[in-house]
Amino acid sequence: MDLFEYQGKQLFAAHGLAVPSGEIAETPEQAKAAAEAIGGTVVVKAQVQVGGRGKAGGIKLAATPDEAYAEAQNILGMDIKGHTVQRVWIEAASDIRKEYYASITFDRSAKKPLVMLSAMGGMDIEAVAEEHPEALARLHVDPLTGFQAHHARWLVYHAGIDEAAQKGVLDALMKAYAAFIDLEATLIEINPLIWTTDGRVVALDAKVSIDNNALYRHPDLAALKESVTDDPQERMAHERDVTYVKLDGDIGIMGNGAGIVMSSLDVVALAGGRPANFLDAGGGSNAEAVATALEVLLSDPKVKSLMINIFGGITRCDEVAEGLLTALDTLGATLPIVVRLDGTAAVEGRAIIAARAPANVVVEPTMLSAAKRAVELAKEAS
Amino acid sequence: MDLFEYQGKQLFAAHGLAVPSGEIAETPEQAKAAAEAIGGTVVVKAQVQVGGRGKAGGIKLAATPDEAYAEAQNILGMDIKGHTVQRVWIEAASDIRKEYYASITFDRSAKKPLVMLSAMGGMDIEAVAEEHPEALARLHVDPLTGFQAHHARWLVYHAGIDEAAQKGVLDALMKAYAAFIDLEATLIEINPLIWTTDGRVVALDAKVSIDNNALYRHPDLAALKESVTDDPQERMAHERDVTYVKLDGDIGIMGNGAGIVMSSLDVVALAGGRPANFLDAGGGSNAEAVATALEVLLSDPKVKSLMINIFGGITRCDEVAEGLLTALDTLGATLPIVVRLDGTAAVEGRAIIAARAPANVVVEPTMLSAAKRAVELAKEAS
Amino acid sequence: MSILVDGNTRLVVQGVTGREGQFHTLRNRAYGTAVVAGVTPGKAGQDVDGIPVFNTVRDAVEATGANTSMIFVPPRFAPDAIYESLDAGIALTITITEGIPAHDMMRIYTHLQRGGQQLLGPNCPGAISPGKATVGIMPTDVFTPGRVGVVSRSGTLTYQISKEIGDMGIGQSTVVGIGGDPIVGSSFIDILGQFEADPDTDLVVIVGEIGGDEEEKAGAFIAANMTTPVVGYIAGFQAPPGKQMGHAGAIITGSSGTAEGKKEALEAMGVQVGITPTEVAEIVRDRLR
Amino acid sequence: MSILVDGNTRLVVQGVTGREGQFHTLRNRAYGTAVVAGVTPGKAGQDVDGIPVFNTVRDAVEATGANTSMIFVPPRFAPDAIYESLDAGIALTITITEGIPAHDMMRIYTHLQRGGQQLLGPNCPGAISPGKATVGIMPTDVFTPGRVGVVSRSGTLTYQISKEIGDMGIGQSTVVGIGGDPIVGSSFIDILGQFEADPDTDLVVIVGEIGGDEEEKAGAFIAANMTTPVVGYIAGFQAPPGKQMGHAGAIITGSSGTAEGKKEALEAMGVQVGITPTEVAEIVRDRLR
Repeated sequence: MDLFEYQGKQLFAAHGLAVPSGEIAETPEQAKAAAEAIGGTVVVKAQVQVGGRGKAGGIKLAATPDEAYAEAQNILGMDIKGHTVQRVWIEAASDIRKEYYASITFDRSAKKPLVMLSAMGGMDIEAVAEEHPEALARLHVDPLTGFQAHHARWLVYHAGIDEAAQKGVLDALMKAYAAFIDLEATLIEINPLIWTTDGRVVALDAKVSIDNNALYRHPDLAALKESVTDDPQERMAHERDVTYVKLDGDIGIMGNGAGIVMSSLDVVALAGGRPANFLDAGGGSNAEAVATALEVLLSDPKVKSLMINIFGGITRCDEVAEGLLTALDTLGATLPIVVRLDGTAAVEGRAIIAARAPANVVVEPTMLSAAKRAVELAKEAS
Repeated sequence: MDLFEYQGKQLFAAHGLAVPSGEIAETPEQAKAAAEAIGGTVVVKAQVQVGGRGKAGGIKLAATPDEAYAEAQNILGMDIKGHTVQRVWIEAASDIRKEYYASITFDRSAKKPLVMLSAMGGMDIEAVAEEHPEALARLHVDPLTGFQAHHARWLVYHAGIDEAAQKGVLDALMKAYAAFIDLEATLIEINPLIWTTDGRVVALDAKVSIDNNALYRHPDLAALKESVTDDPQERMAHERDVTYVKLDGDIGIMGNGAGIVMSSLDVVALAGGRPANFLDAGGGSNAEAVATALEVLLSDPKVKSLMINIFGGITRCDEVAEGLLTALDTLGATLPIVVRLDGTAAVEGRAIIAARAPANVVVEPTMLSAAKRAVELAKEAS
Repeated sequence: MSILVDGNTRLVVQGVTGREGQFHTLRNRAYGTAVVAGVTPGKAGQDVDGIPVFNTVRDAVEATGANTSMIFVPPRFAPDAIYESLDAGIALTITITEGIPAHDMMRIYTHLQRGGQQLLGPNCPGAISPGKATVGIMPTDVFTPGRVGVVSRSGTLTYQISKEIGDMGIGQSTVVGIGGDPIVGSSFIDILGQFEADPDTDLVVIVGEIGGDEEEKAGAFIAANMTTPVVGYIAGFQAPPGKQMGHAGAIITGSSGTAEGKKEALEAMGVQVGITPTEVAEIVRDRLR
Repeated sequence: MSILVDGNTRLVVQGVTGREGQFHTLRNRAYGTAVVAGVTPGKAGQDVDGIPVFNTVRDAVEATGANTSMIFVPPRFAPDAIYESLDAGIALTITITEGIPAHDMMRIYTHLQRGGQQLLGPNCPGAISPGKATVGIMPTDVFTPGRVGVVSRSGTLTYQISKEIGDMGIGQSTVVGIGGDPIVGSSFIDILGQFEADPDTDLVVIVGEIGGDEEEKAGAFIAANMTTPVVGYIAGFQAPPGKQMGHAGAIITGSSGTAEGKKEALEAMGVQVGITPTEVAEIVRDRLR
């Protein structure tokens, strides 16, 4: 789960990491009131979970509350790379002497946390890593013995942090790591981590991701969960806990396992078709799961044909077939549906469809033939 | 550092471990007021850091505040195995259904925490371990991965805890271990851990020791530190941070390192003498340390002769000699003092003593000869 | 021979009295696996269709000599169950449970590096040595005894590919699902090394997918350490960057972890990669000729 | 030969710019030890009488090839310093610092069981191979080159016993103080094993004291694994139970850890135990005849 900047900053503050004082606003009026309460020049920042806000005009300085009102009015509702701005964060402007970069990620290759620090902050860190690899200090942490002062020191010395700022950065790293552990984060990125003209080290941005699997231990964080997509199918899938990803084709795809669904997308593409989505109905797909999945697929007006690819393991193909028939009864879809059933109770499943399915449902014996058929049918329907 | 029962219970409560409600009292009046505040029957418990309080009459039930007054009056000032009772803990009496035993110790042999649990509580656990070893479940914990639910379960099942009490005991173990880690304790012993008639699991006693070396991280615990000995030399040594242990002989002993002092005691005993103490003036013994140590030794009226055994490493023997002369000047001692100087600057040290020491100071060339001489001189002085 | 599970497997099931646990336990036993014990705290003395239930894994090991554990407990209790299995000295712990937090797995993985014990999963379908034993949730009908090893990050693709090669009359020595999570106890490399040492495995199929760099590491390992031929498959060519494709681990981050990149990495190390499960089966057939 | 420290030792000193650290660093160098680097955070680029100072141990290792570290930092920074040394790949870390909390040491000790690296101390005087190198705070004058190994929990007793055997004309291969804390990185057994493997050590003196059971474990190890003769000494026959005799580890708890018990345990395993340092030296002399 990705957090918004303002949520990350509030969590940083709770862990003793310095952040500029600020308030959240959903209307220009709230933005003005926040600017008044904070006093002085403020920054109005669009809250979207996507990079490049600044270039898109989503971050503006405001010298007075009235300016804050005006900027908030501009930014709220703005579309930034497909994300609609629903909130702005109003915070005190900072006197920046230097911009650094700090992050803690879960490095799945090393299976350990990776802490990175650079004196070249405020810019795209992937570019820094490529063009100035020596400017990015990187260090893995043993998850059992933890992040220790000597790790922080090594990073601070090797990232080229200015001497007078070293102590502050070291302290910020220790606190950020404590937050990483405490929140069970998979990412904490602070870009920039600034050194102010009055000598403080402050997190000017906050990118925080929390492990979804750990949310049960963090009810306060779980409460922050919200759907951030504007896509209707993704929203519907999110609400119904279906694993769904929208793609830009016209063949709806569903299967009983992430691997077989990914493979189905590939095989459809090889057959000359364009998949409309990824949808995994789950390893234990039963009648109800099939019905829910079908509902999501059919709600997408782009979809011209469906491919349902089931390899029964725990899943029983006869249950899938029954679920499919029931769902079609209710939903009354007429577009062509290609079904491939294999594995547990496949014979029974195929028999059920042959006997009772409407004419728009066809059975194919293999994944490959099913994909080809779905592509043909989609083309016919165009 | 050993804590008193009431201090341990307050720490338990802070860690979510159930304890009976109670108050501390230093006078019978306070005891009465506490009994009134608590209400109902209370227990008046002598606060001393020594076992066998109950048998010594240090634990009494009081049905009314007036009885609490009377019992406190009896117990306060009582001598229990050399410890004068200065405080009593007044707590609500508990309805005991069953008494268990739980402890977490730092096991230096395994270099890990050892958790022990038994359904045979309220009695001497060493006797249980000897007579009913199967009744004492023992489990070591990996300090890096910690104490986990499955450890607690194994202990609960194998200690023979009553089924209806298992959940409460499991929870108590988890909390006690969390306290062990959080407090950097070297011992947490709960004997008895009771199962009450209304089904709760409650720590009825608390024996807690904290690692002295870790106190800098626990200022609240460090503030609890107090000298609990009645012995004047041990008190004096404690205040001056000298490592001193009182023994029952008449030859005062001091050296510059724990090993050589222990060895000196043994050699004095082999020579037919009886050491009056252990005193380690420290590895970096300088003039001031020697003076402080001498002051402690000379304050003991039992002491008939002194043996000062220095093997200079970091310690310089000439500095020891100077410190000795200065201290004798100030303290004006006349009892015989045998000095053995070896190692760094021993020649210079011996020369200083030969040239300027009063007649009661004699130099011996070896540890063995110094011990023999000190024994002779003590006998002559008797 | 075969790897991981066989006639010497003595299985204890953690979470045996749960609905799922019981169902698969009995299926595993029906296939021929020696299921010697189950564990559910507080239910010692009961049995599941004749399989004795113990309070703790240690008790089960002491009473039955169990050497392999299958974990079916819910995710919030699963890290404790894994540690319990390791503490009890179980040689191979197979964790079916999905949804274990990443921080728990980082610690468990580091702890495992002490050596001497193996973890399969979490979020894996288990392992089967056709005709000998199965531990996990795989549909046993799909597999036939033979001399091809299969190792996969995906459950359903394991079945799909095994069936396709089976349809050509080619059986499997052992089929292993390592799990689709970002951290799993046994990597492709661990299993490939075990297949390499197995005299009864003539060829190995490695079934990868987008995300992470385990396929790339496997390629380097194969080139450096394996004489047994290896055939590859990668799923997820159509997956867009930044979107998690079902498995927690199946996500393209930045420019790394793409199917194209993995295919190229494997081919650069001499591993022939099929672009559909059917093509993989054809390559296997041709290589074994 | 010898053990732990010798002509191949390349020493880095953590806490080199402190008063004590500087003093002993220069003494060690004066004896002939190759002191190649010092570490004090924030003082990189400075030097201590020509010894270059680095910000981190890793920097020092990369620049100088240091393989041994001596730690002189205050107790509250010492666990971090030990981990830093281990992380930098130092083979032997000698910790002089006294007063490290027990919980820190439990974790460090467990972490060390990964293997491959050795810790001496904390709260130890170091090690000397007379005529070759010394690392620590021992008074070098006391020792002479020879073929007797000494291993001790006490600093001063190490000097006392080495001097007594030296006075008889018998020198030492290596003298090792393992430290007087309840948890130290290297036990008697570790050092005894290293002496056993050293062809230039003909006899070992083990100097124990009350508290713990390391002497008892050493006795069992000697009986099972050593051909090199071992002579013992135990201090603390006069120590009363329950009182800590200076060293954090020197305390008799209950009925265990007494000098009498340790002496009997060693003798039962064939180790002759002297009851004074002088007698130990006499036994050594007689055994070497």
